[in-house]
Amino acid sequence: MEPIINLKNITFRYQGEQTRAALQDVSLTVNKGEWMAIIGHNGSGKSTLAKTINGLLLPETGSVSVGQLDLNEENVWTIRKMVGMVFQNPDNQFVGATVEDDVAFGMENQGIPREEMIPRVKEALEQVKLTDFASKEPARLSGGQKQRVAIAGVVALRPDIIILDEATSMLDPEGRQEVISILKEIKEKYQLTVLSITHDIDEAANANRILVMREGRLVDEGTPAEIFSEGPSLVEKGLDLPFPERLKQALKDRGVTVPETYLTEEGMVDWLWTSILNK
Amino acid sequence: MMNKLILGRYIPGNSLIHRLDPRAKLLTSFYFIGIIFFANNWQSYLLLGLFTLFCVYLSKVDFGFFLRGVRPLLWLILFTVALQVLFTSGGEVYWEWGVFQITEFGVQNGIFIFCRFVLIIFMSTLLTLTTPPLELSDAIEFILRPLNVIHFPVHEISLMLSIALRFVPTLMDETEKIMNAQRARGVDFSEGNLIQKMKAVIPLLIPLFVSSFNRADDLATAMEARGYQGGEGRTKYRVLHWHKKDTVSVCVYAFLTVALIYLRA
Amino acid sequence: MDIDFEQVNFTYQPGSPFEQRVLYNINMTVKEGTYNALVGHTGSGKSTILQHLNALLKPTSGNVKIGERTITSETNNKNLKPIRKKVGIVFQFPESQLFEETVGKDIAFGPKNFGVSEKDALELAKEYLSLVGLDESYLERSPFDLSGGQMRRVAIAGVLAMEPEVLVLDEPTAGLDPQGRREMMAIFEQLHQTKQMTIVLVTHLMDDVANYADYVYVLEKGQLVKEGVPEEVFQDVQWLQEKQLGVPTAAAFAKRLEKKGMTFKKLPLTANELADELVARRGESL
Amino acid sequence: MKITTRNVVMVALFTALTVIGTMIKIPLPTGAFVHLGNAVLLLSVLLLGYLKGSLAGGLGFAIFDILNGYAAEAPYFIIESFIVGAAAYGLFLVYRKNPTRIWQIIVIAAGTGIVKLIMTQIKNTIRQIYLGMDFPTGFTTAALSLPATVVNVILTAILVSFLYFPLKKAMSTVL
Ligand SMILES: Nc1ncnc2c1ncn2[C@@H]1O[C@H](COP(=O)(O)OP(=O)(O)OP(=O)(O)O)[C@@H](O)[C@H]1O
Ligand SMILES: Nc1ncnc2c1ncn2[C@@H]1O[C@H](COP(=O)(O)OP(=O)(O)OP(=O)(O)O)[C@@H](O)[C@H]1O
Ligand SMILES: [Mg+2]
Ligand SMILES: [Mg+2]
Repeated sequence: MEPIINLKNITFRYQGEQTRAALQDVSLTVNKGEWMAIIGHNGSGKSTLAKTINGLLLPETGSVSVGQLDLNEENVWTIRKMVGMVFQNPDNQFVGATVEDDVAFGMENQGIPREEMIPRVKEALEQVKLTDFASKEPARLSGGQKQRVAIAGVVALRPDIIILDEATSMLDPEGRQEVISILKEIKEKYQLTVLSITHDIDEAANANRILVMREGRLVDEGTPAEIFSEGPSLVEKGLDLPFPERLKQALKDRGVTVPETYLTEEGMVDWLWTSILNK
Repeated sequence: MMNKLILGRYIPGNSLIHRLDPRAKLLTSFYFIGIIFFANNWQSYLLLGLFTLFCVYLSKVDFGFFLRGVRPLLWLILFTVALQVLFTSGGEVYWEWGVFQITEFGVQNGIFIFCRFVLIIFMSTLLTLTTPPLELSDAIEFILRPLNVIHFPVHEISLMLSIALRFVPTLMDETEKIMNAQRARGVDFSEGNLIQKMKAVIPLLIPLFVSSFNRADDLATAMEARGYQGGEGRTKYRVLHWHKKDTVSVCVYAFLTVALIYLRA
Repeated sequence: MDIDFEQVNFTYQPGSPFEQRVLYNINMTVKEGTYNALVGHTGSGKSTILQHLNALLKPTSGNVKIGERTITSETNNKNLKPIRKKVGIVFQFPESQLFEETVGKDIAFGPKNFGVSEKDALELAKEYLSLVGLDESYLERSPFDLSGGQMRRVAIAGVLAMEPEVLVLDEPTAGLDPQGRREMMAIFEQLHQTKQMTIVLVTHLMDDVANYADYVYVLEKGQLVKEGVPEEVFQDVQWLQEKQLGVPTAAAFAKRLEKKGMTFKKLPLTANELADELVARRGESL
Repeated sequence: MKITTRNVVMVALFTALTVIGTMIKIPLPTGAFVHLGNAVLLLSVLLLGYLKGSLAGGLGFAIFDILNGYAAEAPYFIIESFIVGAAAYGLFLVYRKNPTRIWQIIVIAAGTGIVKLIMTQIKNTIRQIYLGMDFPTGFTTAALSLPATVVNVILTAILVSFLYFPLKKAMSTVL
């Protein structure tokens, strides 16, 4: 496994923020091709962490490297080329006047010739299934569609890493579903590394690894199975309980002995079937 | 108070006028407004009037939309015409009362002023009705481009224009939402005396500004994350295409100018 | 106070080229003291219905009876304040309506508009601020200084301080973290239980519907296509899934058990109901 | 001069706000309307500074005009914003960019308003002459339509005096 993002002992403090640093001594390695979810309460420092990765914020202490490059003033634009970001509010990241203009915005910034932009815009829009919307204005799109445009803008740049900062939290379930399934497709197709900040368990369940943040620190890390098996303490960490865990809890409250390990829905059905009902 | 998501008064269409290059439309519209100044007799006004009507016809936009463009200015037009009629002397006197008189020249000048006013409004309206806001902003960028030589920030200004246009519908939507929220909290935007009406605007404007600050902050972050670092070395996805019909339209204006100079007294 | 919709139709910008018909023949009754949920896809007209509940919008045809008042297309815009006072609406992302210098003043703004004296309004502000889980030290802070979740609470307190009889909530928990969401829903439940407040909740979260609502309306393309108590509405899991409306997680899970061969007389809607059912049937061979 | 991304975006958003302000109309008892565009322009200058604020106001008015069929006057409004903005900013400097009293804002708004009135008179006179009037008639016609602008100027002053302090504070907390 080849590491692609490396944070060492990052501390970050916002200007005028006296009480505590937004990030305190955070170290983190993300491997190539991984899907990593970051969870934690509102204000725990997730967005701040994401922004230090591509140099939108510069840490007080510690070092950041992406690919083989150390983040510094010289490399920052190269690193931003490698890291695509999708933010929370669909309205506040749409720069272009129409869908295709917005997809092209990042490429324009990199000085990619127009002849090359045209097929890339087309391909990216196909990828997010918005080909018919190329000339539409943002005001005519739903939230989910706007986020897909943002993803297309990232895809068009052929990055290695995509960071989603609560990209689905302002969407309705349908929009959320659209975005997640598109994301899965492009991750496979382009061999991307995904870092997704989320409060949504279904989204976190897609990850290979989950990181938990609290008050500016990384406090826990593990596979979804490991993290989800922690039961009710998960809520305090800023995530909902997956349904099988909730059911296990309810059964436990009723005096039923339940397995300690994490069960997926499938696993839960099997267990109930064999141990509870047909014993 | 406002129409949701209707920015400006562009009427989508596919007429010849709609398809003209926005640069051609913008430049010729201003040019036309410029040469109206040279009209000074019946013949020249007739020429410009027929030309304008012909353009209106070509645009295939319902004539009612043009009349609607005149309506808000109707009082100003009538007022101007009336004053002109009353203050001009010469020729036959039709009516007299104290210092006021209506004379032949007065009536004639009044009609001319009326024509100029209406022609200007029609041409401006034609531009608005047939050109999407975005194309206008592209055209403005192109026209400003020579100013790059004197280090005028053309790229930044056109980016400001296009971002502003992109955000107007979003903010209109937001305005409506905030108004509703404050109405639900007991604000009445249309009642009370003037000061009360002004006060009612505060709970609307402050949130609107604050949300714009937030949006600006988010947007700047998103742009930098997408590699934006100013205009240098940037390429452009949007380009305008100048076609033969645009050249022809410019030639038509040249003819119009010649004809106008020939006809004028 | 009941709110009654009779044959309500609504069109935005009627008579213009941009006219858009949004509500079709809506008949519904929000009974005093009930907890109602309104669900449906984006653009199905939920927010449009909500705005009829306090006469922010007037029906294009049909009428809405709000307590004693009847609102029709003819109704004058004057004298609607008593209605606005009785029906409090928390809009989507209500933090965007904050504007005062301090949290206290902002919460007091609504009550003051309805004629409560400055002093009493500030008392109300204090009371409702603590109800939404923020202590008094926040009263003097600028609302723009707070985190998103705290701003949301302040905005909700601003509506609650009007002491409405009917509380209307348009996706009040969108964008909050799970704990915040839970706490928020618990506050509304408490108001419903202790003050018998009538509640109308718009949500996409079927688990919230299952947990809290007495009655559900399903809206599709401006028409009410289903209504009833949650137990009934959620029985038809297949229909709901076809319409991509979502079902409570417990019901969906029970459906999986049904596929295996277990049968339910009535689909359970919450983890607790399912657990009860399972425990009751422990060891039963099916 | 390098213009930062943040400044580009701020001017763009204030431009959009000016357009919105111009669209919001408050009915007067006489049946006429005043719009809030001038208030937004003045606030832009006070909050963003001279160049950025005037640019935002000017672009906002120009966009509004072009989109609503008054294209002929659009270029003028950009110039007007910079001149009116200069008056506002000049008075703002008198208070060392930090007015602390409402009356100081009213002084700024009143001074700005006078310049606005002068500009309007000049513009309208030129328009009337362009339309074919001689100077005295044009000047008179323009002067007779000035009272509407006076009302606008007074209301702008009232509004800005309500809004400046809260917005300044909000801007410093939000950003
Ligand atoms: N621009 C800023 N200036 C000052 N403090 C800030 C700023 N942005 C965030 N903070 C503070 O830094 C801390 C971490 O914030 P951050 O936005 O990273 O949290 P988060 O985990 O992303 O939260 P959320 O789930 O709400 O998005 C919080 O205490 C927040 O108040
Ligand atoms: N002010 C308006 N003018 C014109 N059309 C509108 C207006 N507000 C809403 N609409 C349209 O009415 C329809 C219903 O909108 P509404 O906001 O009621 O839906 P909703 O069910 O609340 O959706 P969401 O879940 O996205 O909030 C949509 O098609 C919308 O575009
Ligand atoms: Mg965040
Ligand atoms: Mg809605």
